[in-house]
Amino acid sequence: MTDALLDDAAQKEAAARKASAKGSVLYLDGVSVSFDGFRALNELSLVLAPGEMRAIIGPNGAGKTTMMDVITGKTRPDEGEVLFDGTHDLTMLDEAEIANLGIGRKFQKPTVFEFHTVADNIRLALKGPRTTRSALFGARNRIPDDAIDEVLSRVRLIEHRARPAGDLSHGQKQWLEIGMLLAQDPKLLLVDEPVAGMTDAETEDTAELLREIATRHSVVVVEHDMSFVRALGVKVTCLHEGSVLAEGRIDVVSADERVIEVYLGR
Amino acid sequence: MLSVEDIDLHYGAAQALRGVSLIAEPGQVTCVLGRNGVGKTSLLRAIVGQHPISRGRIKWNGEEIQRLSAQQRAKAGIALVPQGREIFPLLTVKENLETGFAVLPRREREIPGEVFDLFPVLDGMLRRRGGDLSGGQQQQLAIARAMVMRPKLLVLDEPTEGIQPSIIKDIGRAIAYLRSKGDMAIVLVEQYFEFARDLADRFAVLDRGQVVLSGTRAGMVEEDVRRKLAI
Amino acid sequence: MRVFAVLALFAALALPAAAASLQETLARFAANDFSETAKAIDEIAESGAPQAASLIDALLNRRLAVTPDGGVFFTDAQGRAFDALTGSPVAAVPKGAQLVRTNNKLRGQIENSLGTLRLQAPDPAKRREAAEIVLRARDVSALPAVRTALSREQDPVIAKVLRETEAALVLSRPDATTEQKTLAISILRARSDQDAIAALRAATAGAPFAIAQEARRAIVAIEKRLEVQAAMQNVWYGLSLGSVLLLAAIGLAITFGVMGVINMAHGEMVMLGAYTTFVVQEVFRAYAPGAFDFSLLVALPLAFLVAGLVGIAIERGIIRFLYGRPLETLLATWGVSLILQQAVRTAFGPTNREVGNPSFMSGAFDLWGLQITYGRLWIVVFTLVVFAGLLLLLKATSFGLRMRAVTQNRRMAASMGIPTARVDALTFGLGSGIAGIAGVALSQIDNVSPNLGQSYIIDSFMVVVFGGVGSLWGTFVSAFALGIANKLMEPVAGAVLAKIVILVLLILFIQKRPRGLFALKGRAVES
Amino acid sequence: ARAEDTIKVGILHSLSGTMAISETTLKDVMLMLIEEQNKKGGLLGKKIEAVVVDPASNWPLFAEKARELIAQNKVAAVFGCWTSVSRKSVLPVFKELNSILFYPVQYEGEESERNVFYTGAAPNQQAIPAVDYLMSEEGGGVKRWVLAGTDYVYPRTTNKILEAYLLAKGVAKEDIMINYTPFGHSDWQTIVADIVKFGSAGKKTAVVSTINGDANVPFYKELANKGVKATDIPVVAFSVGEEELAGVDTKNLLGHLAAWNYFQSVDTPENKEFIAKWHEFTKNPKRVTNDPMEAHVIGFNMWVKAVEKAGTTDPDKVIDAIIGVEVPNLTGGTSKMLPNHHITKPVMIGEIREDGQFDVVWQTKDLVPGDAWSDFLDGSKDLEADWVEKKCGNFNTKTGKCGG
Amino acid sequence: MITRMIVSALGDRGSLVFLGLLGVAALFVALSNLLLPPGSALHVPIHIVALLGKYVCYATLAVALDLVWGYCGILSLGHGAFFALGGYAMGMYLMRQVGTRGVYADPVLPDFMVFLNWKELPWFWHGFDSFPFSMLMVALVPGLLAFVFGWFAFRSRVTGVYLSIITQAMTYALMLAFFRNDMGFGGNNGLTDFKDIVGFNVQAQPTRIALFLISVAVLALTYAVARVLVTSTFGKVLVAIRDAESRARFLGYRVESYKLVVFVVSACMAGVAGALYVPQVGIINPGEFAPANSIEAVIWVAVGGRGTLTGAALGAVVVNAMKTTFTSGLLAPYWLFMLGGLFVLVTLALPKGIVGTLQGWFAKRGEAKRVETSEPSPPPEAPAAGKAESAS
Ligand SMILES: Nc1ncnc2c1ncn2[C@@H]1O[C@H](COP(=O)(O)OP(=O)(O)OP(=O)(O)O)[C@@H](O)[C@H]1O
Ligand SMILES: Nc1ncnc2c1ncn2[C@@H]1O[C@H](COP(=O)(O)OP(=O)(O)OP(=O)(O)O)[C@@H](O)[C@H]1O
Ligand SMILES: NC(N)=O
Ligand SMILES: [Mg+2]
Ligand SMILES: [Mg+2]
Repeated sequence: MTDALLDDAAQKEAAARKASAKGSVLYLDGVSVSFDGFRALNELSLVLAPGEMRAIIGPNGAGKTTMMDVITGKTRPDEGEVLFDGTHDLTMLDEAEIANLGIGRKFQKPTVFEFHTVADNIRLALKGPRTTRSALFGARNRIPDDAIDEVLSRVRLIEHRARPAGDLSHGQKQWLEIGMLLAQDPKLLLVDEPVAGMTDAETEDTAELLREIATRHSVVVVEHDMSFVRALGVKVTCLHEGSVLAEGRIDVVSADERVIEVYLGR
Repeated sequence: MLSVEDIDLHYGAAQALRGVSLIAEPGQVTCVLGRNGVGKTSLLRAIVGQHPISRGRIKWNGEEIQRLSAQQRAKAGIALVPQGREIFPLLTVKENLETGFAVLPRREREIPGEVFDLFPVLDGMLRRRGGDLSGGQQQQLAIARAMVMRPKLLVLDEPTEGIQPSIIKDIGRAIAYLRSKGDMAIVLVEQYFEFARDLADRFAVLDRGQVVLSGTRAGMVEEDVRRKLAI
Repeated sequence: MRVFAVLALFAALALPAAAASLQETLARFAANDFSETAKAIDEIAESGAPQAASLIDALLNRRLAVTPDGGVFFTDAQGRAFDALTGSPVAAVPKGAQLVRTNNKLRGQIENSLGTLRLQAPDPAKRREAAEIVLRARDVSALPAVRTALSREQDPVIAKVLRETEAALVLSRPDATTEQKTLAISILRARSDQDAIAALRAATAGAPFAIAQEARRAIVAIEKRLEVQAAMQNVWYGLSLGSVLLLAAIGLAITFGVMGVINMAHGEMVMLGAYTTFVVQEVFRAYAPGAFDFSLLVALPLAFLVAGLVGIAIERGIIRFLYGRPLETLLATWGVSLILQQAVRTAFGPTNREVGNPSFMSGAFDLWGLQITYGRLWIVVFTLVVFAGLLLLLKATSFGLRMRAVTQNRRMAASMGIPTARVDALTFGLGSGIAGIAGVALSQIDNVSPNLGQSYIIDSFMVVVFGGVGSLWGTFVSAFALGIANKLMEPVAGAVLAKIVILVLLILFIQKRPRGLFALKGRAVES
Repeated sequence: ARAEDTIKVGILHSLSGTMAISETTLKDVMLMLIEEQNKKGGLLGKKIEAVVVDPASNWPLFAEKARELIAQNKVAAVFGCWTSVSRKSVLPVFKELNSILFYPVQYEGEESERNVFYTGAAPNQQAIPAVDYLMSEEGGGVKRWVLAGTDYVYPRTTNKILEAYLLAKGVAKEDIMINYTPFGHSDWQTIVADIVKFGSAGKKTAVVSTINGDANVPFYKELANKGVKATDIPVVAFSVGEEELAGVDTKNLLGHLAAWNYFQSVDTPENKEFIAKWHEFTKNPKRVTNDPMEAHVIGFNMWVKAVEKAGTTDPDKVIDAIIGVEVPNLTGGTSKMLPNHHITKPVMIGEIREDGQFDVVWQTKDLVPGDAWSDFLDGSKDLEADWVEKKCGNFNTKTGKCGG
Repeated sequence: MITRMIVSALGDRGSLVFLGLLGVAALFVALSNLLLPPGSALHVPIHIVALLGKYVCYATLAVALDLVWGYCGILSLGHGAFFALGGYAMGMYLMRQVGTRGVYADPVLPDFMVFLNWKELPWFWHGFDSFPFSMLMVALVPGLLAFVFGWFAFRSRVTGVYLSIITQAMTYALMLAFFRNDMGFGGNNGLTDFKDIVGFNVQAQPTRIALFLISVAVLALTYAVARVLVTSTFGKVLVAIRDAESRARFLGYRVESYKLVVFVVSACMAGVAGALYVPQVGIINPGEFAPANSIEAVIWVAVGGRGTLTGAALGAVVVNAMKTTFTSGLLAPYWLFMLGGLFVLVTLALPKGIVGTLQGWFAKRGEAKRVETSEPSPPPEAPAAGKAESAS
């Protein structure tokens, strides 16, 4: 009797979860990751609706980057479910497959192809087939310069287009990475600390850019710059010790005592 | 005190600094501001000796140091918190901190307690490898590592990058505290304007490798500075 | 001393003088014919002449000479000359005298007869060796001598060997009783080694059925035990091969594993160490032959210094311009390796040079039936000591910390006030120096030739990489794993196939663990 | 015009790489022989000029260098090669350009080429007599055999021949153990233990070693350490001479054997003189001599005689003229060039002495003619080489035809 | 489309110069040997033609290696194996052509099999009497090995030194295996004493010239294919993989496919080079599998300039020409000093190899001109090395 009830409840819960998974673009449930016994993610659950932009905040070491690693296939979770578009189980796919599903990422530490020119970095990132065949004889060889320049102007690197990316300054590399993400034009963008090392003006510009992107894409953005997060004006999730501490509108979250305690400080 | 006098710096044929001058005095914070790619990091590299300058002089406590190696400058009391953290990835947190002992006489080789007061997370992670830390944790470690050297000139390149707000405040307090001890000169590169404004005794704004605005705290007009930082 | 003892024994045991006169006997030596010499030996043994033992001893050790006019002379171990006929000292062996030659057969004959005689030698080691020789020779006529010796033997260990010897001889006697033989079989079964099997096998031939059956059963039992022993023996061989691999690789674990220099000249550093040993030994041979056993102790620090200094020179002259460009180090160090090889070839000649084993590294001993050679044992011990020392240096000293810091981020290390140039030079010197002392050890078991280094370089890289670059413990485990796997495979597959199989396994294993056995994991590695 | 003032002789021995260890000496001895000949007034009134190249232990390079010597330097003859593969590599070149090679090393046989003269031992001049000796009463009456070799053609073929020979002599199959190791094998623990085990079966056992090159030193070191005495299990080697022993401490190896056609210790006036000249030439009174060196001495002297006889260095004429040429060898006999391009040689067994030299303990009464094709192998029983009558290196006596 | 790609790939000045010089040199060598009298100063003797043919084969191997190493960062220390396998395939064909002309006159079995008592031809020798089949095997066998090896290794993400070492283990294992007489490839003696190739005597002058010209053509073709690969976006992806493999994955590139394609193509090229090498040097033996040979090939590429293709070819020729020259004459005992010294010198003085340094030098001059005319956009310094290379 009770068993049946419990079963029933469990089934319902599962069904409800399924339902929420179905409609979501990104769905994390009970995801845990540990490194040598240290739990970086602890039963983390998070759902992102299509077209939604979500800001993630949280103390250093809360697991924000680790979460992105899990989504992009860099780190395999010990347990938990990670679904994309409600159907694709990301834990079964490798990085390239995930990227080809339409998940793009900007890394916390800017990573670009240092030996390639700025323009070629964008060229390689541009949307389109990525098979060896297309790269050899196919579409990849017919990318017009305009497409590249368009992106480069947007990230204000047009005058650097012919320079090796390795020569850029730290912040310029940040911009280049954002440019690559734009070029990739993925369904879901994961943006790890995009405005670190930017001036306030650039920060505003980036917020603008992200808002514009969010009209057509789903975005997860991690940042510590609260004025930037505020400028985004989206739902905020605060992680702490690998799980969600608070979630909601920015003014609600930033007024949360626990968030102030572990994150914002007094 | 540190005085940078009219220096040029090149990467190959490309010039990154043009006639830059700067002063940093003990008990004061000198802030360097500027957009991406204007030469802030290059200026700091010139000061700590990681890149040679092609013209001008750098004086530290009256002596010209532009010909000294980075290691000699470290011995002379100059410590760097680099952009991008540059943690020794395979050394543990404790070992990373202990690399700062190289400039200290044997009996002073210990990690000052104030490091852990300031960055309590590090205390719990002493045995973890530096490269495994989160970005913000690494940034904290980089600052702590420089403090272990007990420098006379502390050079910080965007130390708040990637750090959670509460700790940014702590770092601000720490810098203020170090300043207040009065024997340390601090050069701080910062994008985060408010943070810089609150700390700066002097400032210089760079644009395209040149100082376009500089002065003391008194002469620091927010409007002017912001305009120079605009895109 | 020994000569006297043998002499006394001879006098006591020899039969009274009989047939030929000593002069006639000695004349046989002049014939320069092995069968004549054999006759002469027998006659001398029978002659009972007081100098007989010294004579035979001299013959065995190539100290007996005949002059063209038929005079026979010999020298003793101290180099004093005697006239063979009279046994009295002479000033010197005359010029033009020819040494009397022996061959294996004669020496075997002499050894066997001396073996019986030495059963009562004062030196226990000699007595034991003599008993073993008699056991192996199974010359039935020695039985009385063995029994006499057994009755006088005080040392329980030697007494046991003598009893086993007696048993082996009894088995070979057709006239022994069944009880005697059964007892003998049980004694040999307890001895349980190849010699016992040989003796038992001899017993099966033409023996009564019951005895033969018993002997066969004993053989089967012994063989079973030997199989287990053989497995253990193979593990030991593996450990010993592993230690050689480790020793060869450990320096590379620093220059390549820690510093990231693809050091193709590593083998040549090993070679320099080996040649240093050679030079040191030459000096000892020339000036202090008596202290030869200490030559390795002198060679060790010198080899470290020589290879270390060459290493420092290479680092200062070449490598330091190449940090951050590890692939160029491959090209440059390959060049250095060619130059060093040819330099040594020019200086020392292309052929092998002789490096001797000091006495503490010669020979072997038994441990629970395992035969362990001293040379290999010392190498294992030495390797472990070197490894432990290095581990300590790297993990527990400030030099180790600086060394790791510099190799991980040279520019930042400089800004921390670490003297990077000095640390680099010393680190490379350390790796090279350790390769040098590896050369001292390897000179004990391998060629000392200009090609020495080449034969170790590939294995060394494999060990370091298989273990996981940058992990000292990885190198340690990898060396022993490869050594033992190789040695377990060898009896089954043969030396050539075993090596191929190991290589293939290594390739497959890397698929499972793409960063070696002790792979460093996590973010730290990627950054 | 200059080319006609001198007669050039090519020296094709590795001076670097793995084979330098053995071959460098042969280059030196050739230089000495040429210098000496020039002191005697040269050849056909001209000076002989040595052309030295270094094929660097690299087999294709041997072919390339051979070609260079013949085509570019126009040498009259080449003295060179050590390993069989190097000889195989240069063969086509000598055939194509019709020149002459003197090959000084003991080898597996199964070859007779018009352009090559084999001055080292064929298997019947080394392996078979050595086994005969060990089987004899004097040699210890060996009943059980370990054939240990490096895994390549020379040991493989030699062991094949020996195995067939032993079986024919009534040795049981289980009394023969065959073992191969890679080049440069350095860990002999297992194999030496196996040998000891094989040898403790109660029958007199011997090891026939065709182990080559670098592997020997660690092999003997292991033997010494394991205390394998020659009186228990003698090892007879075919590739270990005075030069190889110079690298090992022989005090624990006394009595182990080698079979060669020459030993430095052989006491003849010719040899004494040769050794003295060698020491003088190398300015090193400790330099040893060995069998392949003697082979070059014989080969060179034969060539000189043949050239004098033919009155020209023209290869065709010399190849014809050299058959039947006799020159004294260094051990008191006279070696003769046979129609199969092999020579007659004495066979000697030496035991290792403390000073690294060998004591000759046995020797054939007469010189043994080298046999190109083994009588103990199926494929070659019927083959015969005769460059005089049949003008053929592989004449099949059954079919009466000459092979390709 | 494809023609356009080829034009754009080979239309640059370096390629034109390279192919042009190659063609002119080949024609000169062939014609001078055929037409000029032997005494003439410009006459190239036939043995030099064979020698040049060998260099050209090495150059082809070097280009193949540069393709994987220079552009994709795969430091193969086992490329000699592919070269040798191609060589063995050709050697087997040549052996079968000997027919009854072997010393034992066996119509089927090669000599070494007869005298080791083989009774019949092992299965893997069948088909090698056919030229087309053999030529197929020349590329197929190395290609297949590379495919199997690469398929496992790249999927397992074996990279850097780990990959280098297992390629070395591969060639080392093959060497030991081929050394074994039981393998049926002639053991240490290998395959030698060839008679004809497609009916022509291998040693005849016209055959040699033809082989030389074919080798040159193959080098040109290899170069052209490699150029097309590296100038297409495919090449850019390779470089991206070389510099930041995981970043390329996050952009959606299947790194293992790219690596596999280039590795297999390169192995086939090496195999063809080996096949042309064998008839010209007259022997193939397990020594060709020796790890040192593969390392040497890497050295040629480094000397000429990694990632330049033309440099690889040049490096192979320069190093081998020096080897040829230094190993003869008075300097023979000291040639290792000179070669070793050369390697050290090149690394120190020409850090990017001969061609790489020249290219950098031209580029700098070009830049300098541009800077004079238009001030902005500071010219890049050579990209900081370190990063990309720590991958290997
Ligand atoms: N390989 C690893 N081994 C051990 N600990 C690890 C490893 N990788 C990550 N961690 C730990 O996991 C935790 C989560 O790290 P993560 O990078 O996800 O934090 P974050 O939220 O992105 O922080 P930040 O804001 O500083 O970037 C940190 O405490 C970090 O030290
Ligand atoms: N190693 C290098 N090689 C060549 N050019 C470089 C190098 N490092 C920096 N530059 C160039 O020099 C200029 C100044 O760079 P610098 O790093 O000093 O900028 P920055 O002010 O610190 O910028 P950011 O705020 O992005 O860190 C930039 O144009 C940059 O592209
Ligand atoms: N011919 C030999 N010894 O290879
Ligand atoms: Mg993070
Ligand atoms: Mg900066």
